[in-house]
Amino acid sequence: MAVAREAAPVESAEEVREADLDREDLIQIYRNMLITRGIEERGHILYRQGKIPGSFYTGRGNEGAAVGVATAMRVDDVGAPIQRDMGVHVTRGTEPWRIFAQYMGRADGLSAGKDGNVHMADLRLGLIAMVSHLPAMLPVATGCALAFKLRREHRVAVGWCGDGAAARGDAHEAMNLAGVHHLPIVFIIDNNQYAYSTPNRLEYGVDHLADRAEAYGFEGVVVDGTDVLTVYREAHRAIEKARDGGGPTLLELVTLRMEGHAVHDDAFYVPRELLEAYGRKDPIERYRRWLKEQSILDEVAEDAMSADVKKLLNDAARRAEESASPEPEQTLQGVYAEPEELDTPHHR
Amino acid sequence: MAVAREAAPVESAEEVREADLDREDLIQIYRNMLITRGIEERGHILYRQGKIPGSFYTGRGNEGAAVGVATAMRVDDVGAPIQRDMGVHVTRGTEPWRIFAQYMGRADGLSAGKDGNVHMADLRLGLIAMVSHLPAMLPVATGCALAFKLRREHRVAVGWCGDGAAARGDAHEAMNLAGVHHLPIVFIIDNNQYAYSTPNRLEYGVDHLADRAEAYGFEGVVVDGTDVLTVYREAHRAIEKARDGGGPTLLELVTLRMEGHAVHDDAFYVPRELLEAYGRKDPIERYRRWLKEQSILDEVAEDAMSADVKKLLNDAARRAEESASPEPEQTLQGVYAEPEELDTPHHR
Amino acid sequence: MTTTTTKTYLQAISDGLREEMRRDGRVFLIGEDIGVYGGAFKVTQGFLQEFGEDRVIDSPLSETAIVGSCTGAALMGMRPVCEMQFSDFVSCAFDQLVTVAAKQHYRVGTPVPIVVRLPSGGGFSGGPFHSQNPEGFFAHCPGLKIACPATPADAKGLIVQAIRDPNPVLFFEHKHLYRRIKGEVPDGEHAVELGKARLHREGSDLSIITYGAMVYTAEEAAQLAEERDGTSVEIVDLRTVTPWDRQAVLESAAKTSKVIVLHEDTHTSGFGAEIAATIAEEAFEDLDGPVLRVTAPDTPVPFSPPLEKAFLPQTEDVLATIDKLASY
Amino acid sequence: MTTTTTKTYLQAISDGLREEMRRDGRVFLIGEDIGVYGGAFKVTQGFLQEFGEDRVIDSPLSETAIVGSCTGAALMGMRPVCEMQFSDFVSCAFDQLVTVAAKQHYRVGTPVPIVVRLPSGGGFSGGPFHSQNPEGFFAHCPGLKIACPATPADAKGLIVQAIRDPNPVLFFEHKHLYRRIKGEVPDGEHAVELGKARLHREGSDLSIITYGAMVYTAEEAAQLAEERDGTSVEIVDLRTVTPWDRQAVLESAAKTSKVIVLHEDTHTSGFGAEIAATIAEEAFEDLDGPVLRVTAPDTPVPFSPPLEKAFLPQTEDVLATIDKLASY
Ligand SMILES: Cc1ncc(C[n+]2csc(CCOP(=O)(O)OP(=O)(O)O)c2C)c(N)n1
Ligand SMILES: Cc1ncc(C[n+]2csc(CCOP(=O)(O)OP(=O)(O)O)c2C)c(N)n1
Ligand SMILES: [Mg+2]
Ligand SMILES: [Mg+2]
Repeated sequence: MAVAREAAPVESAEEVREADLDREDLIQIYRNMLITRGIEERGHILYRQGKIPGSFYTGRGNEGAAVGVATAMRVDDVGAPIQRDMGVHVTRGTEPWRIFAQYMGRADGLSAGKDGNVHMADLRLGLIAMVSHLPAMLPVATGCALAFKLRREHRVAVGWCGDGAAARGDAHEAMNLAGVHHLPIVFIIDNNQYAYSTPNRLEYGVDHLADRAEAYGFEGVVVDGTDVLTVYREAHRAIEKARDGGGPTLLELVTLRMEGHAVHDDAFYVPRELLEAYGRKDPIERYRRWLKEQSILDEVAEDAMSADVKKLLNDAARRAEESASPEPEQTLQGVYAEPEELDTPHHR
Repeated sequence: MAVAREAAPVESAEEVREADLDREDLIQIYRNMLITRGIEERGHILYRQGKIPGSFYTGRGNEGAAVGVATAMRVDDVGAPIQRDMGVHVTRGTEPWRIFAQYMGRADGLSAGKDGNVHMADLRLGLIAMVSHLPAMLPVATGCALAFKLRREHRVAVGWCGDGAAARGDAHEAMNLAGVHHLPIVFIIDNNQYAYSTPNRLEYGVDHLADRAEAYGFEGVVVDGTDVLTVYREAHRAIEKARDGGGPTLLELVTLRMEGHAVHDDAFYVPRELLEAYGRKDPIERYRRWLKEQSILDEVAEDAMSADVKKLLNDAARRAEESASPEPEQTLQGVYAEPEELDTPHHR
Repeated sequence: MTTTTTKTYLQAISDGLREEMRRDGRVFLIGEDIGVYGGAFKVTQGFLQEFGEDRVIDSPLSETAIVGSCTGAALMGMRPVCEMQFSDFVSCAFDQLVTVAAKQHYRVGTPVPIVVRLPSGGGFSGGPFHSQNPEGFFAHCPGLKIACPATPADAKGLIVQAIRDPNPVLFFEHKHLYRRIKGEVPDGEHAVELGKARLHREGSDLSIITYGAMVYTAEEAAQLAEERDGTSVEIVDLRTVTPWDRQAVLESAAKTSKVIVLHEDTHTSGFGAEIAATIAEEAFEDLDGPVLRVTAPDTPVPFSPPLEKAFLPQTEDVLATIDKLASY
Repeated sequence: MTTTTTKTYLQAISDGLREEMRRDGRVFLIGEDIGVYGGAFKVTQGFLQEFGEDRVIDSPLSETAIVGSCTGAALMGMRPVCEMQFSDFVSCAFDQLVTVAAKQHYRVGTPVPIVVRLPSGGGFSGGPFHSQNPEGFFAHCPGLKIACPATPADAKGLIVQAIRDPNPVLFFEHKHLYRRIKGEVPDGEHAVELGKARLHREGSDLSIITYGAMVYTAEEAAQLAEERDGTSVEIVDLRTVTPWDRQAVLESAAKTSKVIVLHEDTHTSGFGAEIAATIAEEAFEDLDGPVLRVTAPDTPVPFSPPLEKAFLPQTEDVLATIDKLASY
């Protein structure tokens, strides 16, 4: 028995306006999705060229989910995105060249070469860097929400979690604590139907992960994660509800992981038909069609944007490639923080 | 919105027969409850006399819940009971004198003095000794059920958890795994409304913990834990369902912790009225009245049983007091198992 | 001039916490039963009344959520102090500490100023899960700091400094000292630097390097040794395990040439191994005898009094080791 | 007569597992992506096909449930072998290992024969969470055993013995050896006792005590030292960290009088501290120089190649330490 609500798709431009999006926002969403995919596609090429060490992950198919949620966040909200959420970093304003520098382990990467790939975030943009251990950042995001509540700030925390990672105790403890204290937090489950090679049916025994929200005392919503506008609307609702003292919401954004777990993985275990079905629901293509139907984007504007994004990413990749590697001495630096570092607007 | 079923109370003797209990069983249940309470009352006295080191816990108010579930288990089922479940040890046949010896840290205690109080169990009776860390034995009980499933044995595991401990990740991971693999396990939540001084409303944000079962793909039932027969009936159903391949069930047994968390705690934080209300629902007294109404127990039989239990416990306490303390050299023994120890019926 | 008052170790911690909460509105407490009940050991008794529900939070039984939420709140500029009901339960928050809190600053430069209070140690039949000294595990984790005060003055000074430190600090409070140990504690603001040892007792024949409750065991043994045959034992109380005061230890080793390392935690890969290895490496030429370790054996902490007594390092064990080393 | 075949380290582990599963129906595997996918490193490739879904279980992402359920199944007579996808994630099962599995036998006498497989180690820009060597944490926990094979033959022999051992065994598989290291592996049944070191290289001037991937770093340094100036370096490969072969180590120390302890894990309170402390304590009179440790520094494992290279102990670091000690 499913108990979570299933979100109705956004149909009309009217609904979109109700959800606080103007024409410029709608175009910005598209641009952010293009940049997101562009960063990952280009990263993949750089990786194959041997320019990126370690392993390489992409979030293809999740661009709408990530950008949709991030667009609904206000500037002083905070989030802890995960491995498929490049769109969150992009939407919050992370500069693409720094992301490439991060990929390449350069000194100007978001972790200055200390960590790699998606283990990054810029706290000044309200984002918290994930650790590998999933979903260890959910209790952390819950703590952000706790701080907001204690200080009576009208800010909201957003915590991300994969469908696989939802099986871990950290997800439970975080959601339970958030439920008890009615914290201003929105939990997002990026349900891309797989955890590495493990399909949903081996990860959980219930219809929808969003059904779990009920068990913590808040609302769960199942959302088509390939539909950026519906994602946006539901995230907007949930975030504003949280801001208004309405407590947590769990949004399960259903997509399909369109590539392997990381690029070494050919994902042989994902049925072809499923990939094809979701190929037809590609979030960028879908949204592009809608923008055109609504005459928000015409050929000219689209071409201009493509060219612009291409240039942005070319420049970014070049700048990253030209940037310096960290000095070996950096290895020993930064294990402990110094007192001065607490002297920031956050910490005062 | 509560989603769990609330168990209807057992009303008639007819229902009891349907649940596979004969007159002898009914009397045995009463006797086990008396022994359970007797052990803890006597333990408390011994503790106050300085004869029991460490701290001392009782399960007053939980005798019906513990005995009810244990009575529903078959001899080759296994269980991992917790701190309020003395009735499980008693029902499964643990000799009272060894429990007193355990309390006193004697060599004949169930842990031979290595561990104390309720951190004990006799695996030969199908019970697994709890650790302090709650509810760490739920994943362990789940593993027992996994073994039964893999070996296609018609055995069931029972895992206990407190209302407080249900907040921890271990509960979630265990229930989720059990749900995915449809394991033959019954989860019991001893909901005595408090975790130490923390009331339910600060532990979870949902109506009933049993509501969580739904989120793992199995049934949850809320049961009046002061009513041994209803507990028995629901446990029996759930255990036999699991045995027949029906997967897990979560039973939430609602009682009140009638004494402090441990005997040092006067439980000032529990409202008087609540204690009085549950005082009137004392599981032993309630069941005694029912047995009398049903003419299963008369004054004579009752007096005989009381005398008999009293003697049993007197002898047990004496035997325990006379038993030896472990030798200091034992401190260094037993950290590692020897290969011969795997040569048991279990391990072959 | 600083005045002092005689206080128990427990009162000193309580006062340090309370004063820092009064001074700094960003400090809040979270833990199991720390509010209405005042904490399993009553360290935070009266805090709920004084600071209210927002700053004294009775959490669910969720060590992972407790520590993880402290990390999040710290990233948002708070100064969270959480309590594990017994230090033993920190194993349930191991990942949040070692993976998240300890590494976040190195990885992305964001400080995580949290304090985890950990009532620890044995001596009253707490058994395997209410008696441990888990500092040894965490000493192996770069990015964490670890305090293990022995005296009431240090207990106050170190809890205050732990709160002010920009890093995650594990603050071990030895339960056996709570009400048994009294001492002079500076009134008002009092902070003790993390990483500076305290010379507990001066001596010239051999040194005992120790911390926490074992300072008192060392002291008893030192007094007995002195009374008996005039052996002069120096005792260095590390006060903090991370960072630890290598210089003070090496100086004492150079001075006496004979060193005993003493802790209540178990032997193998306990922090004593690190101390002994460092001395053996860096003070090799100063030594007139092997560095000897006196520790609990490699077993869980047994419950029954005769077993627990055999488990815990006793004054006689230290004395026997003093004799062995003195006559080396 | 035993025949041998040349195999990679990875194949050897895989073969050991497979053979033991064929021999003993109680052995089953559980872990993330070990079935359909054959494991992140393909150690269990083909196992699902051969042994079926009951004995090769693709679990949810639940390290606590994985280890805890292994404990339960072991108590019911099974011989579970689980995999952490990377050893780093064992931090999420810390409590189940340290609190439950490690202590159950001491407390109540019931053996817990489980094996936890842990792909570990750095060298390929895995970053802070895919490169660690967490054996140092667990070496401090009585009740666990720890194997860290260096050679394919030992990898097979130790995985087989780990399964047969009646205790919880952590089996560290160094990822950097998986496909890079080949060696002769006995065909058919082959078990290697836990707790017996292997003399990897005989020498007379100084000893290096090490294990896992660092055996090869030691070997390279030893060869260079020999070629350069004839310094004769002995290398003792511990093979298992718990129990560890103190006798073999002390004998080597007595023989060469100079000892280097080498591991890839971080410095402070790493297992090297225990080895060094033990040598300093028990071989004090044999030593002609301090016991020197070569380890990773006290930081998380950095991602970027220049940083990771600076982090990991390199042949040159060992060589420099050989020089320093040889000329002591
Ligand atoms: C605690 C933990 N265990 C194992 C892993 C290894 N791992 C990395 S991603 C992954 C699958 C995660 O699946 P999901 O949560 O669905 O996120 P997705 O990658 O599908 O977006 C696994 C098993 C991990 N990161 N953390
Ligand atoms: C992981 C963990 N944290 C803290 C404790 C300390 N502690 C022991 S019992 C208890 C309360 C448990 O409450 P509940 O689960 O409701 O069981 P009850 O004692 O009420 O039967 C606490 C906090 C513990 N045993 N384990
Ligand atoms: Mg997924
Ligand atoms: Mg309770």
